[in-house]
Amino acid sequence: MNKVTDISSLRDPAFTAAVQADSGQDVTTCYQCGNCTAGCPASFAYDRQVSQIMRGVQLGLKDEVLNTRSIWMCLSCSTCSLRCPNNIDVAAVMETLRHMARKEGRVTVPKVEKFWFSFLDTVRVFGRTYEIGTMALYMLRSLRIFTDLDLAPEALKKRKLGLIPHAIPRQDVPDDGARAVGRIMQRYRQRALREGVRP
Amino acid sequence: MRIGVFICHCGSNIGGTVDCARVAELSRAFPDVVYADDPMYTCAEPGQAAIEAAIHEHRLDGVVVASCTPRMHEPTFRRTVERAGLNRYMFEMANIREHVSWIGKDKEANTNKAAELVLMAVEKLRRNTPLTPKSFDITKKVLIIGGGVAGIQAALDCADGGVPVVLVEREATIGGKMAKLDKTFPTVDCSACILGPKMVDVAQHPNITLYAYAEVEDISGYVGNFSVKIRKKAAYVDWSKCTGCGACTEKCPARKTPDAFNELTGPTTAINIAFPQAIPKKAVINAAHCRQLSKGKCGVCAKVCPTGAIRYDMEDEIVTEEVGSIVAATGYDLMDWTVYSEYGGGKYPDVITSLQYERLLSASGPTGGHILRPSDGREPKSVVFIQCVGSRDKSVGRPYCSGFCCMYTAKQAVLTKDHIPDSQSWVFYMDIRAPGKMYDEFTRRAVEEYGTEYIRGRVSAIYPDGKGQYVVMGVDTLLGQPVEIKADLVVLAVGIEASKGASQLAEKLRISYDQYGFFMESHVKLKPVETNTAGVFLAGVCQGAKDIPASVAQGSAAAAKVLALFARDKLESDPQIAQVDMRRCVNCGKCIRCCPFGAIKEVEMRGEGKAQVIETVCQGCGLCTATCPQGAIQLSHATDNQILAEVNALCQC
Amino acid sequence: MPVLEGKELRIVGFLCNWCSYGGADTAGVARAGQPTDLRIIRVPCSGRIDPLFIVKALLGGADGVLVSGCHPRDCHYAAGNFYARRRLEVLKQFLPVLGIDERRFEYTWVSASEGQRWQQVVTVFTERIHQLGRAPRFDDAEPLLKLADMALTSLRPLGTGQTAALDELKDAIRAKLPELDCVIGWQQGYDAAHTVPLFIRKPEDVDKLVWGPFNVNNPAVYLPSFKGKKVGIVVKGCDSRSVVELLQENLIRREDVTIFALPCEGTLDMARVNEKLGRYQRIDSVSLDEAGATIVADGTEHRFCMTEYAQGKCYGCTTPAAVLADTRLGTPTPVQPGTVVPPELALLDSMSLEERMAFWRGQMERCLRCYACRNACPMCVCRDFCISDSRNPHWMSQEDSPREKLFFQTIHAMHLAGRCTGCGECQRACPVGIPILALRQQIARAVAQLFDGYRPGLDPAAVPPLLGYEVEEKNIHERDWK
Amino acid sequence: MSVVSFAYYPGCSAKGSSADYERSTRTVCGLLDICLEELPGWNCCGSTPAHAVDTELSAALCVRNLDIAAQCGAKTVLTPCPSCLSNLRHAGRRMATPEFRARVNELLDAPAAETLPEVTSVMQGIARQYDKAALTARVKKPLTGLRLGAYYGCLMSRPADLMDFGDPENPTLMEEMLTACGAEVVDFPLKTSCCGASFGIPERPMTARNSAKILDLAVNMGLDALVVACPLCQMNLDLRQKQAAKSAGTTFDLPVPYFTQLLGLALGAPTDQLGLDKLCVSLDGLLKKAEGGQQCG
Repeated sequence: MNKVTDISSLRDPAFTAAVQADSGQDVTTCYQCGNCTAGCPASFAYDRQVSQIMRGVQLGLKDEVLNTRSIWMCLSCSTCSLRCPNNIDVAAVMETLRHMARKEGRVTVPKVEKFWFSFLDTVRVFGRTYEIGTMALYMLRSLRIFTDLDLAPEALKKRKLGLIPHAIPRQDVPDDGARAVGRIMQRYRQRALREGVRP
Repeated sequence: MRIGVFICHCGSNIGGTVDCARVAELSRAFPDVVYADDPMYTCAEPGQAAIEAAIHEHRLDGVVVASCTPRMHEPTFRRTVERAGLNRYMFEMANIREHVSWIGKDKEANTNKAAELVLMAVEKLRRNTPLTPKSFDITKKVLIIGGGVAGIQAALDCADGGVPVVLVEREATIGGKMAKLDKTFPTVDCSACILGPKMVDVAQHPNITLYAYAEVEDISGYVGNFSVKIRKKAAYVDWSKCTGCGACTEKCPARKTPDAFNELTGPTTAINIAFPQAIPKKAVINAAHCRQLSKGKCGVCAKVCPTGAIRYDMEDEIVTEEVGSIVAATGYDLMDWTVYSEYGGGKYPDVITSLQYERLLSASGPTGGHILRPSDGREPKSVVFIQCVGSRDKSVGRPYCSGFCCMYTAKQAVLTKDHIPDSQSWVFYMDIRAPGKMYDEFTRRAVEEYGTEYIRGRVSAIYPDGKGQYVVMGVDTLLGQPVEIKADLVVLAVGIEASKGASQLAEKLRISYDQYGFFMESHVKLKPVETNTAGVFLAGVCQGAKDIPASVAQGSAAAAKVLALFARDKLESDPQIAQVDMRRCVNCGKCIRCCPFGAIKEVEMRGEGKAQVIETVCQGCGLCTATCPQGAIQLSHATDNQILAEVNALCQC
Repeated sequence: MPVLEGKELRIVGFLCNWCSYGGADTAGVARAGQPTDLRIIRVPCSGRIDPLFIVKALLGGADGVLVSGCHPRDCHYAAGNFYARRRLEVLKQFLPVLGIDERRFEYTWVSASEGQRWQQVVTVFTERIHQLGRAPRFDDAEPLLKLADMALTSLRPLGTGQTAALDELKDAIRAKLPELDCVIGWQQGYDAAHTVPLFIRKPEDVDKLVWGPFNVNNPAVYLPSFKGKKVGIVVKGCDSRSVVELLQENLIRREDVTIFALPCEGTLDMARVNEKLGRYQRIDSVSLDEAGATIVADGTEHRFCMTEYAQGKCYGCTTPAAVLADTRLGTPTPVQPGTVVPPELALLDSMSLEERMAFWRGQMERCLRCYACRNACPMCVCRDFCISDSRNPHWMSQEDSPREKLFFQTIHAMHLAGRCTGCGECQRACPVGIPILALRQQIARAVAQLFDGYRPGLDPAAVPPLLGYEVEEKNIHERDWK
Repeated sequence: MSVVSFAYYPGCSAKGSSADYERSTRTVCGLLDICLEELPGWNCCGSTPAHAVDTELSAALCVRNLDIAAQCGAKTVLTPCPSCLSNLRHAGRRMATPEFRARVNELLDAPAAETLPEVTSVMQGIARQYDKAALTARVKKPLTGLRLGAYYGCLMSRPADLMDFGDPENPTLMEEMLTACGAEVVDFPLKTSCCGASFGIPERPMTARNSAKILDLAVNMGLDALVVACPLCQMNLDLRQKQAAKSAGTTFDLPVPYFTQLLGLALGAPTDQLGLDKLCVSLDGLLKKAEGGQQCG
């Protein structure tokens, strides 16, 4: 934060153009009223506020923007998009930035990505999510003790968390449904690697 | 013919993307062109002198200037050729700036296009004939539509200039929005005190006829001779008898009638006089809430009226006025801010508009000048002002700046502190726009002397906290953080829009309006008071956002335009009108049927019926020319042959 | 001047001075970049734009024409754009019959404040024209000759009018004749298989009046020349529509005209009859029966069934009885509801745009410029001032080219828009048999579709659609410029 | 009213954390003659993780379900979960773009059907069959005396043009339904605020703070319960209520039932068919209050 940014040399117009193209949003219309920040439910977890990220995109400060924690902490609730006076889908810009960062291997908040992978792993195996599985995998990945341990007794008592994975029943579809989902994930992964981006 | 062509460089405006010398060179090969040049600034004094010199030297009998839009300088150059002895209609323009140099960067294409436009102008000019205007009498009386401060100023200036004025006001009293204000910026002087005397002057001026509670129904005619139908709405009170004593309003039992003058901040009675200084000070019955008129039971006001002025059977009345000029001064309305659901959309009683706040501040308002919360009548200690609610906001279709909100918000913050010394005002703003005389200093005073906290950022949402206050979720972009403020009262600086019915009035006036309903001036810089319809002028916010001094100035400017118009005894009619070739006319009457102005009549000629154009009525639209299969009626200066010549210049396979 | 080859196409714009020209200025002031193809012609009002300017441009090599006026309700002249909207919409529907892609012509509304909209309109329209490419030139078209299929089903039984009350009609005419200067009808022509117009001035002339399938002429064409005189006229149903239209247009006066009507059972297409008869020395006999005519020429018998040899217009005729008459005798045969696409129009409908242009190219090469079509038209009233002769206004040049000939037909058709009753006299009079009626029929079809089935010549008091407007047009809709 | 059928996509949480939502949805629909036909072999929509990682992957997971529905001949698919709804709708709309469709089809076993069915929420599905009056007519045990707030969360009404749920800042459908059931429904200002549930596991402080704000307002407004329509919101506001209270340094005891559970009560369903036992903050007090109201009324 406490540094002078040499805008003239850091400026990357191609980055701005790429964000505009991928998100379909015209960021030049942003006049920095800050309404997105004012309504953001994740703002206090951000290192840069969403309006500041929009400013960074306008200026083409690629590293400043893609290395923020904020793009990982966005809840995708699209309150910002709804209230933007310039009709910018700010949430779409945030999602675009997250995709760009991921594809370049910039993961400033690994635990969030680890959670997503844990989630997607259970989907890949069972075709559906399975909370205990997701949590177990997440704990393994993040090397954290289950953060919601205090909830476990209550949750288990109320049978909120299934102990048995609820995979897609085999009799439901001729071809094993879980495997079909697995194939989707597999093809996605192969294609991403083929195209040289991080899956 | 001997035609001279002048290709203007307009500095680099045209010369930058059009090879003007090349266009001049190409022009020399066009039919009848004997002279072509490419001056730097054709409209400047040396440029005009060069045209005059060329006319004499080369014995020109027609001139083409290729430069900016004819809507700008056609009259200028017509005068130029006239000074050199040509008929002013032996002149044509090619628009190579707005339609060529400013919209394309390809110099080759632009140069070619410019040359073609010149060729079209030459071909048209070759078929021009000298035209002479006719003169006609004018009615030296002006109609002013709207009795806000701009209309009042225009009316008083015209009337002082000796011109009879017809002032039409939609509401029951003149005064407009300014009459609702408590104080005005940057002097914080009393609005009613400075406007009141002017309103009285209107009432007393012998040259002013005031139609309050009336609307313009229809307008026909043209500059110098308009005929205006005015609908006097039924007030259910005979104003010739009403003395404004107020006995009726004291006794009226319908005490929950919405009070439009007070911006619905409090109730009033069904029979009502808007405010103590109303002009005219006459009572009007709100028919929807009057028990007699809606249910047929009551009649109290008729019983108590000492002069017997109540007329329950009154109907709207149409009066006709003949005038020579019209000033539109219809002002503005606040946009419907309830589209902002995130601010409660009108659900929260203590989230109000700035105009409602004015009424709370005003001594003649519903709280007698005490700032009290509409919900519980408590005095607010924390007041949040939000700027740009419905201004500079594309998402609600209002991308423009409403101009004066920054200033009145500063004023209201100052007044809040005056009224409630232990209060704190907060202003959420995006930019402070204070370019007027003493304006910026005033906003600084609000901060420095009155402790108003300005927070740069918009407000995302307002919600009640369940404990009697409101949570204002905003941002301080300078701090780079979202902020929350607990407020007792929230005042929204609601953006303005053209007043209701402005576009319909524009259609009656045949003037243009922009997509938001504001009337279009003739030229944004050089003709800010004129419209494209001769004799119709603009004053005040109907033309675009402006504050009181600017509205007053434009009111006076419009009056000056009217007085200048009426300084002549006769007007010249545009000679570019339709003419009938009697030999061709078969009297089928198609032109008579179509003409929007009733400018064609049937006359008897050697025992046969023929169409004839009434020269001073014809406006030159040419609809008749396009209608007549016989080609018997031709619009001078836009004849079939002239347009065909332009088409042929472009399209010869 | 030639277009910039490979860079631009020829696009002509007609803009009203008050709104759209101002809008284009506003775009310029805002430096709103636009393609350079468009050349703007400034007119006072979109109502000033004669649709023929547009046809002139398109036949003359324009690749696109754009018209723009004030938005509806915002016309500087109150209503000019309302009229323009109707006329331009009719034009848009007419262009394809000439083989011109209607997408090459567009009209829209842009106000003086709408610089951005103007930029968008120009950009979108120019892109569209570039997508369509250079317009096919009429002069380059390869002539194509095709004949209409005349095998049609009629909406009513066709006959020869054998039971018509001709004698009673003659009595009625005799009774009325003293009050009239003349009564127009038909008489036998140079042989029994042909008729010519009859002008009855004396009682003995009445006996010459004939009735039957050979009465092809439309006697209404003579009415305007009798203006101011008392005149009687014997009409078929179709002829009566011309009379009504003349009345509506104030070209004749009702009190001057006495209309005698018999129900018509159809008339013969004399072009095809003559073709079948071929060259002959003399007509031996003509006998009529309910189904048709039998003509013996030079000893050879020819049979002409009405169902096969009627004029194209008779199959779809819905007015066998006069629309308006003072003396009406006999009852007409009933008409089945339905519509018959006229054969000439059906032929054009079946063609592609290229084929249509080639078709007209071929047909117009055959045109002799005799103007029999014009002379036969009851609604043609310019007479000596016809632009084909006077060249003023200079719609047409002296050049004897198929393009100029087609343009003349277009002028005639457009001048008849909303007025042509479809009597078909233009086409019948054509000595070389060019199916020019199709142009008028296409306009009539467009007018009927756009304006609640309006058909000219049915009501003398009706406001013709192109001389009126609705503020909100039911069947004309704004186009999208996205 | 005759029985109508919809294809039904329960969503993963229906089989785990929101089994009570599932149970009550089926009960209510049964009572309202709405037949729910569960899609055979449906799979997870991918939820937030999939679209956070890649839009095409997310769409492929969703489209597989829509394709199954299309094969079954379904025109409309109902789902109780707003998150699933949002994902399925986004995917359906994006498939209109040919390039996107081609990219997604590459990931699938076979190209998806040209026309995919529309997806709508169970709430709107019910509203389509029953307007307020029709619903009132079915009520057997009105919820008289209950003071309720409706909480939609952030996904149900946003983005406005995609979700088609009325004013995205101020939806009112749930209020109408609960009013039809006889309850007093007060306007809950934070009804579309995000509770932060999707980060419940990796970023607990954020979730707790947002939830606390919502719960705090509900308590201040004196609500008997905050009624929800989203499994994530429910888990967050109910199961994690203590976490939220702790972060705000206070305590809450606010029932957070699904709207289907209250609808079921009003329609007279036995409580054991509504999964009430799964609520962490019990509805017992509320039920007593409602009965009291009924007796008084």
